[in-house]
Amino acid sequence: MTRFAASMAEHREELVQLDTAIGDGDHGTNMDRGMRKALEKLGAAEQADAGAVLKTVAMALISSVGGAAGPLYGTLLLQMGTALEGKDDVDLETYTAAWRKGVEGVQARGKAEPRDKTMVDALLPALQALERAPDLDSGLQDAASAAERGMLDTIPLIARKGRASYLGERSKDHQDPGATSTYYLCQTAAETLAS
Amino acid sequence: MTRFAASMAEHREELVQLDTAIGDGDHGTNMDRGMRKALEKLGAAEQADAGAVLKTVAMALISSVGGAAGPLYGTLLLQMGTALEGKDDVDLETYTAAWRKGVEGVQARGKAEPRDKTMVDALLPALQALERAPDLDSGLQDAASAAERGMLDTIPLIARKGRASYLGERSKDHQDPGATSTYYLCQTAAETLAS
Amino acid sequence: MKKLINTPDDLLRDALQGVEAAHGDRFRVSYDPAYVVRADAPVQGKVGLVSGGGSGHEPMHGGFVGPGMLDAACPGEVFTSPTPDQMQAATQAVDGGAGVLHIVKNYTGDVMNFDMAADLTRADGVEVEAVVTNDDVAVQDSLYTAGRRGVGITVVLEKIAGGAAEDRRSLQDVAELARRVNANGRSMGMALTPCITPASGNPSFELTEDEVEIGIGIHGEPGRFREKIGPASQIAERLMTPIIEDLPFSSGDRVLAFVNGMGGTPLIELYIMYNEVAKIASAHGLTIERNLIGNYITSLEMAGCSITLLKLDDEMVRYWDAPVNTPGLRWGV
Amino acid sequence: MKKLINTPDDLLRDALQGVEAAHGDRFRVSYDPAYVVRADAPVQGKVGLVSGGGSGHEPMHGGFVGPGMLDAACPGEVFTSPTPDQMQAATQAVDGGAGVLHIVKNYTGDVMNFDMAADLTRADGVEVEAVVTNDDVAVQDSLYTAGRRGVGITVVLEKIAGGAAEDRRSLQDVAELARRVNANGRSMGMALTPCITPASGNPSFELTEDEVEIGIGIHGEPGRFREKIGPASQIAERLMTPIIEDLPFSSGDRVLAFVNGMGGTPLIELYIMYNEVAKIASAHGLTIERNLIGNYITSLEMAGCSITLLKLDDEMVRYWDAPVNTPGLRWGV
Ligand SMILES: Nc1ncnc2c1ncn2[C@@H]1O[C@H](COP(=O)(O)OP(=O)(O)O)[C@@H](O)[C@H]1O
Ligand SMILES: Nc1ncnc2c1ncn2[C@@H]1O[C@H](COP(=O)(O)OP(=O)(O)O)[C@@H](O)[C@H]1O
Ligand SMILES: [Mg+2]
Ligand SMILES: [Mg+2]
Ligand SMILES: [Mg+2]
Ligand SMILES: [Mg+2]
Repeated sequence: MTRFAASMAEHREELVQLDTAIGDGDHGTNMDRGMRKALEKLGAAEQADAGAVLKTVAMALISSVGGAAGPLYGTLLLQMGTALEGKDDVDLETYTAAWRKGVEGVQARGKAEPRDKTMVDALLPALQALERAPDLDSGLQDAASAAERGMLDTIPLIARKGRASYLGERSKDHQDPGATSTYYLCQTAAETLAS
Repeated sequence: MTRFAASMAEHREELVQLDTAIGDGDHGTNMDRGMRKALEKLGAAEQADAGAVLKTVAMALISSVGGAAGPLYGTLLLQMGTALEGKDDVDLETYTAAWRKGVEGVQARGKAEPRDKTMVDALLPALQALERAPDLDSGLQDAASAAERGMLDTIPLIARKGRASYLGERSKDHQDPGATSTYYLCQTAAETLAS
Repeated sequence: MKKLINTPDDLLRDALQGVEAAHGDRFRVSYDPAYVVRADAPVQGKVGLVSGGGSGHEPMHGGFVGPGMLDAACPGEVFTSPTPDQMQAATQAVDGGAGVLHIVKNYTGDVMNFDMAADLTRADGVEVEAVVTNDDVAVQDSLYTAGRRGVGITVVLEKIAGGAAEDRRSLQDVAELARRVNANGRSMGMALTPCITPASGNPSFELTEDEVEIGIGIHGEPGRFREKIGPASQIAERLMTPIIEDLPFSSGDRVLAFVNGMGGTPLIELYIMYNEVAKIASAHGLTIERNLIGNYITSLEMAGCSITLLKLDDEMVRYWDAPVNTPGLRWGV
Repeated sequence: MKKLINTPDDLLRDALQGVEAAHGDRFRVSYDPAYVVRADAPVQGKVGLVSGGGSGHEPMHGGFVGPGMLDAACPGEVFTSPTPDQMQAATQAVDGGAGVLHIVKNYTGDVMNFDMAADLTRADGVEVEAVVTNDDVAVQDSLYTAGRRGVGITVVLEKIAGGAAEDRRSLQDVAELARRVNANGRSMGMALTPCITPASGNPSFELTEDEVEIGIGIHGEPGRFREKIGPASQIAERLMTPIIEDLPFSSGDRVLAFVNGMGGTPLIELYIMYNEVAKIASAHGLTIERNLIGNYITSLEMAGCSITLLKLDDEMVRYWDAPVNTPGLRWGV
C-alpha cells in the first residue's frame, strides 16, 4: 500500500495534466488524497488478510476520492477484497479470479465498454494477460505491460464515457487519465511482488 | 466649438492614458462625450452671443461629463458665459475678466490651490498671461503657452486634490489629465482666433 | 494562480468554517463527513431534499440550504463529486419520515456516488428517490456520451422542489414535479476566460484575447466551439438558438429566464445579456413570466454566463414564488 | 478586453434596458436623465433616499432600490460620477413631502455633482440633506488629499437609513443616523487583479503573477502598497489591523462584519476570508452580531475583496434587521 500511495503521489501532477486536457483536472489530486487516506486507515487497524486490506482500502477510496474514480476504484478493490477474503496465500488463480470480479464490478457500475476511453481499457487487457500467464510473478509483469499498452491505445480514441465524452472529436489524441492511473497501479503491484 | 470638440476627440486616448496612470481612466472619454453633447445642443438652438454659447456649452458639459471635470469645466464656462453675456464684441479686457471669473468659479467649487496638481495649475498661469498681454490675439497665444508650462509643471507634483491625491507620493512623475485638457482647450482657442 | 485561500488542501475545511461562522444560526455544519444541514432538520413529515456536488459552484448548493429549498448539501473537493458517506449522513440528518429526494447533476462521478449513497441509505430503511438533471444542450449526441450535463436548471429545480416539499407534498409528487422541471428546462453556457482549480494551478483551457468558448460546462471543460468575440447580442443568439430549438420552445409559451454568471463576470454585463435574452424571447413569442439574474451556479472565477429557459406551468410558478430563506436565494420571508 | 457588452458607448443604456426588462414590476427606469426609481415613488410622508455614482459597482446602487432601502439611484458612466440633472430629476421623483437624503460617496466628482444637484433641488423647494461616506482607511493623511473614499459602509448605511426612512423617521433623524453609521464604520480593500474599464480597454494597473495590491479603491485605483501574495490569513490581517486600529474598535464592541467581493472573486474565497475575519475579530474581543458576505460594491471584474466593520448600536441593529426588498438585498418580505 505504501508503494501504491507513493506511486500516486509521484504521478499526481501527470494525472492532473492529463485530466486537465480532457476532463476537469482533478484525477491526480483525487487519487493522491484517496491513497493517503487509505494509508491512514490501514495504520489504524490490524488487518486479517489481503482481502481485509483491500476492503479497508476500498472503503477509504470510496469515502475520500469522490468524482468518477472514487466509486470505480472503490468497487474494483471491494470486489477483489471480497474474492480474496479469508485467503491466506494468494496464487495466480485466486488473484486472477479476484481481478475478474473487480473489473466486472467496475463495468457494472460505470457501464463502460472497451474502447470507450476509460480505465476499463487498461483493466481488461490486464485481466487477459493474467489469464494467459504461467505464474503470479510473470502474470503481474504481463498485466502491467498489457495495462500500459491499453493505456497508450486510449490515445486515438473518442471518449464515450465520463467527462471526456463531452469533448467528442476533441477528446482524440489525449491519453485517458483513469487508464493511466490503472497502469501505474498495475506497475506498482508487479514491482512489489518482484522485490 | 467644433474645434474644441475635435481637439477633445483627437486627444481622447491620451487623456485616458494620463487618467489611467493616476486616476480612473475616464477623463478623455468624459470630455469627448461632453463636447459631442455640447455640439448637439448648439446645433439645436440659435445663440444670441458668445455668452449664450458658453452657457449652453456649460449646461451640456454639466449634464453629460460627470466626474470631477463636468462640474469644474461647467462652472468655468458658466461663469465666463455670464461675464460675456450681451457682449457683442469680445476684446482682451472682457475676455480676461471672463476668464478670471471662470477660474474663480473653479476654485470656489473645487477648493484647489496652485500646485495641488489639478487643472487650476493650467488655468491660473493662463489668466496671468492674459493679464500681461498687449492684445487679444497674443493674449490667447500666451495663455496657451502658459497653460502648457503649467501642465508640464504638474509632472513632479504630489496631488492633493481629486482622485490622484489617493496615490500620495506615487502621483509624482505623472502629468495631470485635467491640466492637459485645459491646455488643449487654450491651444484650440488661440488657433481659432488666429485663423 | 492567485486566490484568497490558505492552501488548496485546507480550502474546503476553511470555507466550511466560514460558513459555520457566518450562518451558525441557520445551519449545522458537519466536517467529517462534510455536509451542511438546516438547523431545524429533520423537519417531521416533510420530504427532505439533499443535493451536493463538487465545490467551486457557489452559492450552489450550500447557499441554497434553508426553509423553502434544500435541507442539506454535500460539498466535494473543488470540481469533484462528494462521496457516498457524506450523502448517507446528510440523508439521515434530514429524514423526517416522509422520504428523501436526492438532486443529482448528471456527471458520471456524481451519479455513481449518489447511487452508492442511495443503496446505503435504503439499507438503513430510509425511502430515497433521485432526480438527475441534464439540461445542457451544448452536449450533442447524448447517446454516445455520458449524457447531457446538469447545469442551470438545477438551481431552479431546487427552488421549485423545495417549495413543494415545504408544502408537505409527498415524495412521489416532489420527485415527479422535479423531473418535470428538468424535462422542461434547457441551458447553455459560454466563457470569456477559463478558470483555475486551486489543486492544478493551471487554466482549464487557453483562449486568446479575442476568443470566446461557446458551450462550456461548469467545470472548466472546453465547449462546443470557439470563435472571435462578438457583441452581447450575438453571444445571446448563440446560446438562445440551440436552447429554443431543442425543447422546442414555441410561441405562446410562458417561461422562466435565468441569466447566470460564471463567477467572474460583472453583474452589469449580466443585465446587458438579460436585455438581449428578453429581446430574443419576445421575437419568438415567449413570455418571460419569471426571471433570475446573477451568479448562482458558478465555475470559480470564470468569466462568462449561461442561459436557462424553463417552460412554466402553474404549479411551477406557485412553488417558484413560495417563500425561501437561504443565503443564496431569499424572498417571501 | 473581452466583455459581454455591445459597445462601450451603449453599455449604460443596454444595462438599464435589462434592468427595466427584469424588474419593470418594481422599478420605473428613466433614460434621459438616467435614473431608477421604485415603482411606488414618491411615498407620501416618507423621507426619500437617493444615491448614485459611477457604474461598474453593481449591485450598488441600482440593485438597492426598493422598499426598505433606496428610493432612487442615479447611474453614471462606468467609474464616472452621474450628473446633477440626473440627481435633480431623481430627487423630485422621490420627494414625498418629508425631504430627501442624498447618500454620496466621498469622491471629488460625486461630491461636486451632488452639491450642484442639491442647490438646484433646494431652489425647487425640496428639502435636501446630504451625507457623505468616507470609510476607507487605506487613504492616509486625509488632510492632504481629497479625503477618505466612500466604500463598503455605503451599502450598510443605505440599508440602515432605508429602514429608518421606512419607519417614517424625520429627515434630521435619518441623516443623523446615517452620519453615525459612517462615523462608526471602517473599510479596506485589496486586489488580486486589476479591472478594465470598457472605455479604456486597458488594465487599471499591472500586477505580476504573485503580487497583490493592498489598499485599493473601487475604481481600479492602485493601493497603498503591493506585496507577494500570502495566505488568506495574512491578507485578512493586512486589512483588519488598520481597520481595527483606526476607529479604534476595542474589546467588547458589537460589530457588523461585511466581507465584500470586488466582482471577480468566487464566493467560496469570500467565505474563507470571512473565516479569517471572524478569527481576528474574536482575538480582539469583538462580537460579530451581524454579517454580510458577497459581491455588493464591486469594481467590474476585479478579483479581490474588501472588509468593512461597523460598530453597532441598538438602533442600527434594529434598522439593519428591518425588512428590505430590493434585487440586491432582500429579507423580511
Ligand atoms: N463510466 C465510466 N466507466 C469507467 N471509467 C470511467 C467512467 N467514467 C469515467 N471513468 C474514468 O474516470 C477517469 C476520471 O476520473 P476523475 O478525474 O477522478 O473523475 P471525474 O471525471 O469525476 O473528475 C477517466 O479518465 C476514466 O478513466
Ligand atoms: N478639486 C479639484 N479642483 C480642481 N480640479 C480638480 C479637482 N479635482 C480633480 N480635478 C481635476 O479633474 C481631473 C480629473 O477629471 P476626471 O477624470 O474627468 O474626473 P474623475 O477624477 O472624477 O474621474 C484631474 O486631472 C484634475 O485636473
Ligand atoms: Mg477529473
Ligand atoms: Mg477620471
Ligand atoms: Mg472531477
Ligand atoms: Mg471618474
